[in-house]
Amino acid sequence: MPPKLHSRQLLTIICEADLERQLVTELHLLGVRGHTITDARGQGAHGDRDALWPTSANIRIEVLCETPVLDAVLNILEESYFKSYGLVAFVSEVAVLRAEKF
Amino acid sequence: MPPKLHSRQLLTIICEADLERQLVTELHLLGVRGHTITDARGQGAHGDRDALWPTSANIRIEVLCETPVLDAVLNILEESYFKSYGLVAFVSEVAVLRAEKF
Amino acid sequence: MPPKLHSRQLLTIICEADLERQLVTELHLLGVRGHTITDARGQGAHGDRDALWPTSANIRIEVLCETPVLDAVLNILEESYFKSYGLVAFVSEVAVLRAEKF
Amino acid sequence: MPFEPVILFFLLGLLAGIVRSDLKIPGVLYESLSIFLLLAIGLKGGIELARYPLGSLAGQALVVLAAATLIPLVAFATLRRLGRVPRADAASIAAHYGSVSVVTFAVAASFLGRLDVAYEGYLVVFLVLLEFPALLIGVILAQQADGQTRWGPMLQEVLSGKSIVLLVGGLLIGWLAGPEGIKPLDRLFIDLFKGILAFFLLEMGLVVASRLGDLRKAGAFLIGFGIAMPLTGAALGLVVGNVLDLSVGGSVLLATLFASASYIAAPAAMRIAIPEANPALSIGAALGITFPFNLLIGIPLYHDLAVRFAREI
Amino acid sequence: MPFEPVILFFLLGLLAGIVRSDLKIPGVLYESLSIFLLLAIGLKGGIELARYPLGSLAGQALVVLAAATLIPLVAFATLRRLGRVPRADAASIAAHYGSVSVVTFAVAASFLGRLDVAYEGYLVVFLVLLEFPALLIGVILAQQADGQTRWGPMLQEVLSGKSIVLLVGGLLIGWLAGPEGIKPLDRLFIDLFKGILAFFLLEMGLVVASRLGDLRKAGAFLIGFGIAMPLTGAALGLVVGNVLDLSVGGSVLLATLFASASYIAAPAAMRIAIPEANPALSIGAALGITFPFNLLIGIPLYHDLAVRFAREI
Amino acid sequence: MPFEPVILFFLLGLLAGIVRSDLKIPGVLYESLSIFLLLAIGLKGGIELARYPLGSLAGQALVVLAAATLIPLVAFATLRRLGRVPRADAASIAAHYGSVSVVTFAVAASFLGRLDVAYEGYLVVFLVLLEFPALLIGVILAQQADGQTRWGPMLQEVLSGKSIVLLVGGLLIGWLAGPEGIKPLDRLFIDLFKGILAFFLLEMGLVVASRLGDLRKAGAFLIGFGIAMPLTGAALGLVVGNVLDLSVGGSVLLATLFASASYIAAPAAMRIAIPEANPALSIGAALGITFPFNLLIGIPLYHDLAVRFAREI
Ligand SMILES: Nc1ncnc2c1ncn2[C@@H]1O[C@H](COP(=O)(O)O)[C@@H](O)[C@H]1O
Ligand SMILES: Nc1ncnc2c1ncn2[C@@H]1O[C@H](COP(=O)(O)O)[C@@H](O)[C@H]1O
Ligand SMILES: Nc1ncnc2c1ncn2[C@@H]1O[C@H](COP(=O)(O)O)[C@@H](O)[C@H]1O
Ligand code: NA
Ligand code: NA
Ligand code: NA
Repeated sequence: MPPKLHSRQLLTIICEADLERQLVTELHLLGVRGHTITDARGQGAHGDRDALWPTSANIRIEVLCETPVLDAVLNILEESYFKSYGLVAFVSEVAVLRAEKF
Repeated sequence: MPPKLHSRQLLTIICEADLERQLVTELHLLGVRGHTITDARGQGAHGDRDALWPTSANIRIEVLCETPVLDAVLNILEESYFKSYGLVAFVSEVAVLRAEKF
Repeated sequence: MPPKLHSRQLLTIICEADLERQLVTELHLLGVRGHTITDARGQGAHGDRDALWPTSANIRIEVLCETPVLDAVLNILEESYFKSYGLVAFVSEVAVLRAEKF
Repeated sequence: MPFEPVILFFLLGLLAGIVRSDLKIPGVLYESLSIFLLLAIGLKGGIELARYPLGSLAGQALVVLAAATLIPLVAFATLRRLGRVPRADAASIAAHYGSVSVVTFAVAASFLGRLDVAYEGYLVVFLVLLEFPALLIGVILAQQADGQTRWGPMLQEVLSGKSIVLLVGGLLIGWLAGPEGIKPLDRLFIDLFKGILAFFLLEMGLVVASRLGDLRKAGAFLIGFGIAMPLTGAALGLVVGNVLDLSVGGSVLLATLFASASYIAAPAAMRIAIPEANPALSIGAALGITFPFNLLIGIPLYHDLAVRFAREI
Repeated sequence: MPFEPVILFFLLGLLAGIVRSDLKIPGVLYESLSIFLLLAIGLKGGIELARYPLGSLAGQALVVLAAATLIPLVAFATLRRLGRVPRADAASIAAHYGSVSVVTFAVAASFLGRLDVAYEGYLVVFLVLLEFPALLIGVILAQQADGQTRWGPMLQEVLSGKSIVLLVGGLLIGWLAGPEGIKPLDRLFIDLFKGILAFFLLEMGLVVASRLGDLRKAGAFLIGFGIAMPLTGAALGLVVGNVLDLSVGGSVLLATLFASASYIAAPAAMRIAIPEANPALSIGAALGITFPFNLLIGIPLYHDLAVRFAREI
Repeated sequence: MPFEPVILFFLLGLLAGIVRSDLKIPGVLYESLSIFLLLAIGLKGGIELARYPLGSLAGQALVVLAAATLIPLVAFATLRRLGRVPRADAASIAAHYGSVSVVTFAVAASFLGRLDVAYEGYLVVFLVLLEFPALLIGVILAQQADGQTRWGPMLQEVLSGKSIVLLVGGLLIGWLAGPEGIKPLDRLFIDLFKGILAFFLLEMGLVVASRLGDLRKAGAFLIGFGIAMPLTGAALGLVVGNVLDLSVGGSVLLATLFASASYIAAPAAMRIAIPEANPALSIGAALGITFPFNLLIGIPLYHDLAVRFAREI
């Protein structure tokens, strides 16, 4: 029998690499208990982010959390980040093991 | 109250790194308005892609879009890429903020 | 008309980079037919994994598979990895093209 | 006009970018080489510093700092009055131009080396000192703008920023260890400096090519600004160099510092401190116009002017 | 037989890969070192070029180019007739063997340097010229195949490809700046060349080890082809070297160029231009067989033959 | 006390990390530089090795190996008895201290070079030999613990581990090619060694700063252990050096080897072989305490002791 799975929210944020330190600090202040980052490049409304140099690099942040924390994070993103920064955020429903971790 | 979420499709393509330029051009011709790329390695039917050198590296492309654009992209992938290239594509339903961006 | 999509499971594992070789071997022994890896960093119950040096780096492994293989993998993760390693695993439902590959 | 070969690497990168070559220098190599250059420049300065009495330097440093304060103020006023640029953008651009470009400085030093023109080795200290005050001025100038200023993270970002840490760290190590102590490291930090600068300029060419699109967003006014501002800065630098009785070489370096615009420390700091400012404008001007202008035209010109200036006196 | 130490680094990498060591050279380091090698080879060639009249070179270049055209044609015919290899695969493999391997060339030059055998410095120009015509020939040969050829992106890929840009760019910079202008860069681009070549060969060993699996897919015919083809190319190179009155060293280098198969420019270009071709076959043969063959056996052999050839005349 | 400038780079990195600078050395650069250092140390050792009769070395090696076996055993007993550390953790920590730190060795060699103290070049061979036996001892010590030991992957991990492959490979290449054959590579592997060591120590400073948090988890006992253990190891090394009639320099290097704790080979191997062991403890002690202790205090102290020791006899 496979281990029991629990439903959680997976928030993915794609944004400018220069935001990493500030955004991560903010996430953890809001109650997030873990995150994962990969380096990324891309294109969007803010033009070509080719990662040729640090200023044009993106990062991709993943956060597994429960709905209340998610809502708090989405609120902050909307209030303080969407207007000024190249940033995309999306949420998907996933099933996790060891639900108590998130 | 959290900001409003809208349903969109997230297409993930994993393919040979040598395809990057051509595939990205093609995606944007089909109406995609943004994409995100991370460097990857892996294994599949085309053997070991260990990223030891550029020729054996993979990339992982993510595209958020609506169904009509998604269908156009899937069609192109099936027609021009599946036969000749090491390429995996999968779609998931996600919830985005600022739906007008995608 | 877009190509036909089939439902599959996408398992994502985030863990210490030092586990790569052993975990990948184990996955393929369990019947997984492909995987994709990206380099990552992050934070969690095991502290800050800042990827400043190999010992503190994470990887992010993705595996597309069917439910029986998924269950076998989840069992192994629970039995041999959860207790001793920094490791997070989550599953999402995705739609794939060319279902026979996974 | 004398001609410095490392420039050719910049032009090669620029051309490769413009013809959309698949030559991509990995971002990690960019970071590694910039760490090397900052550290090596600091070390060289530190070794030189040991030769001068620190007291007399302090006086000169005050004059240079005071004069340098003018640059972001003039830039801000020009952008607001003449260019009608929004406050946040004007403040951010002013900060970029008030701060300095380490690579432009290195090319100027290499240009002087090639012509066998001597210069005061302690000028690296000014490079360090000039790097961050303009960033603070930029934030103050932006303050009446809508967004709230994030002083805390901003100061943290600037003072513990990688360029300050490496330049100051290099200075201290060079000063503490002295020429003898550093000698076994010369093979890396001195002998390879110019080759690695050439390599880095190749990358800068690629980066500049990728930013040319930003120029369209910047518009004609900002393009003109990107040429007028370094000329203004250089003129101020030559005057200050003269007041401080610097050698011709020293004046050229000071002029280059004043003429250059930052693209390492400033962009990251401004992104956090003045989020409303559009980085395409500041980076388009600093990197798309002023950086190549200084490399290709500015430095030889400032040298020319410094020579004439010295003769007239 | 004389013996070149950088080869030992290749063997070390190969062995490490075969015993499945966890020694992994980061992909970014591979790219960085290959950029260095291409640029350095170009620079050296450019400096040498300044010593020769360009007119006389043009004549030689035409002869070399014409002769080199034979290689992909012979390769294609052999693969189709003898090996019954599908058209697309035969065309792609022919393109790999018609083009050249920069690292094999560098090892041959280093081998000659060790024996104090002089050679014409302008041979780097032929290296550049031989790199891409074979790629176009490969595409033409493939054309009657099923897939449509993507000429546009393919030409873009080849002509603005990183190896062409760096080799030609290096050539031009070396030629414009001359030996004096380049001198401050010698510490990096000349003095470190051989050490970095050794490092790169360590990586190539790891890469080759990881491609050995492809050889099983390639099959016995292709393995034989991977040895016969460089011998054929080398023979042609020695004859052409003789016709052009090249020195012994020059003939060895030309033979090596003709004997070598591309694994930098060709794989990327062929992947786009002839998608139906299976890259395991072309890379398995070029990298798994021909590259080590040339390094370990070919180069000393071609030198031996060139010496005998010269004596007989 | 004599003072080695490369240490300053370590302190700079440490400071940058502590003030939370945004100076981040890319992980890929860390890996590239460590590959360079391992290979270069191996090469130098191999060149030296050619000068000594292998037979006499074998005898010395046996003595050194036998003595070195004591270190993990003493460490394990201390941790279990005095520290009441769980078996798995004690075994893993013992393995770290039984194995050696290549960078600590390089700093000691550079320290001796600066003082013009000669040493037996073949000591690199002991560096290689000492690297892995302690890892096996650690696994055996852990075996009565709950978890099953994964001998297979563990042996694979250790014997084909990157540090063994590069050190042994470098040794063999240096030995086969000899000083003459390696000469063209000297520009990279010898001349740049110290500069790259300095650069690497900058990174190590950053890494150590990021591990300081682990010290809280380690607790007071382990912090004391991190200082007492290298002193014990060094004492043993000095005695063995004396028994083997090594020069003062050779004794210092042997003492440093015995005093140092591994943080390249051991962490990866122990993670696979003893999963239950908490890596924060072993890495906190080895990297957070013992590495800086050896660099800043240990090496000069061992030298001092070796000099006195030699005089008394
Ligand atoms: N439709 C999209 N699909 C995937 N990624 C996107 C999309 N749009 C934007 N991005 C990513 O988000 C970053 C910032 O987006 P933007 O603010 O639109 O420039 C881009 O650089 C991309 O990496
Ligand atoms: N089942 C799978 N799960 C995750 N990634 C896969 C899977 N199969 C293939 N891939 C990725 O897709 C790439 C191309 O796949 P393939 O065409 O099967 O060789 C591989 O190199 C992997 O990175
Ligand atoms: N809530 C989370 N969201 C996203 N990633 C996480 C989360 N928790 C842990 N991780 C990732 O999983 C790794 C191991 O987790 P842990 O075992 O909690 O230390 C961390 O280093 C993170 O990269
Ligand atoms: Na300035
Ligand atoms: Na060829
Ligand atoms: Na030890």
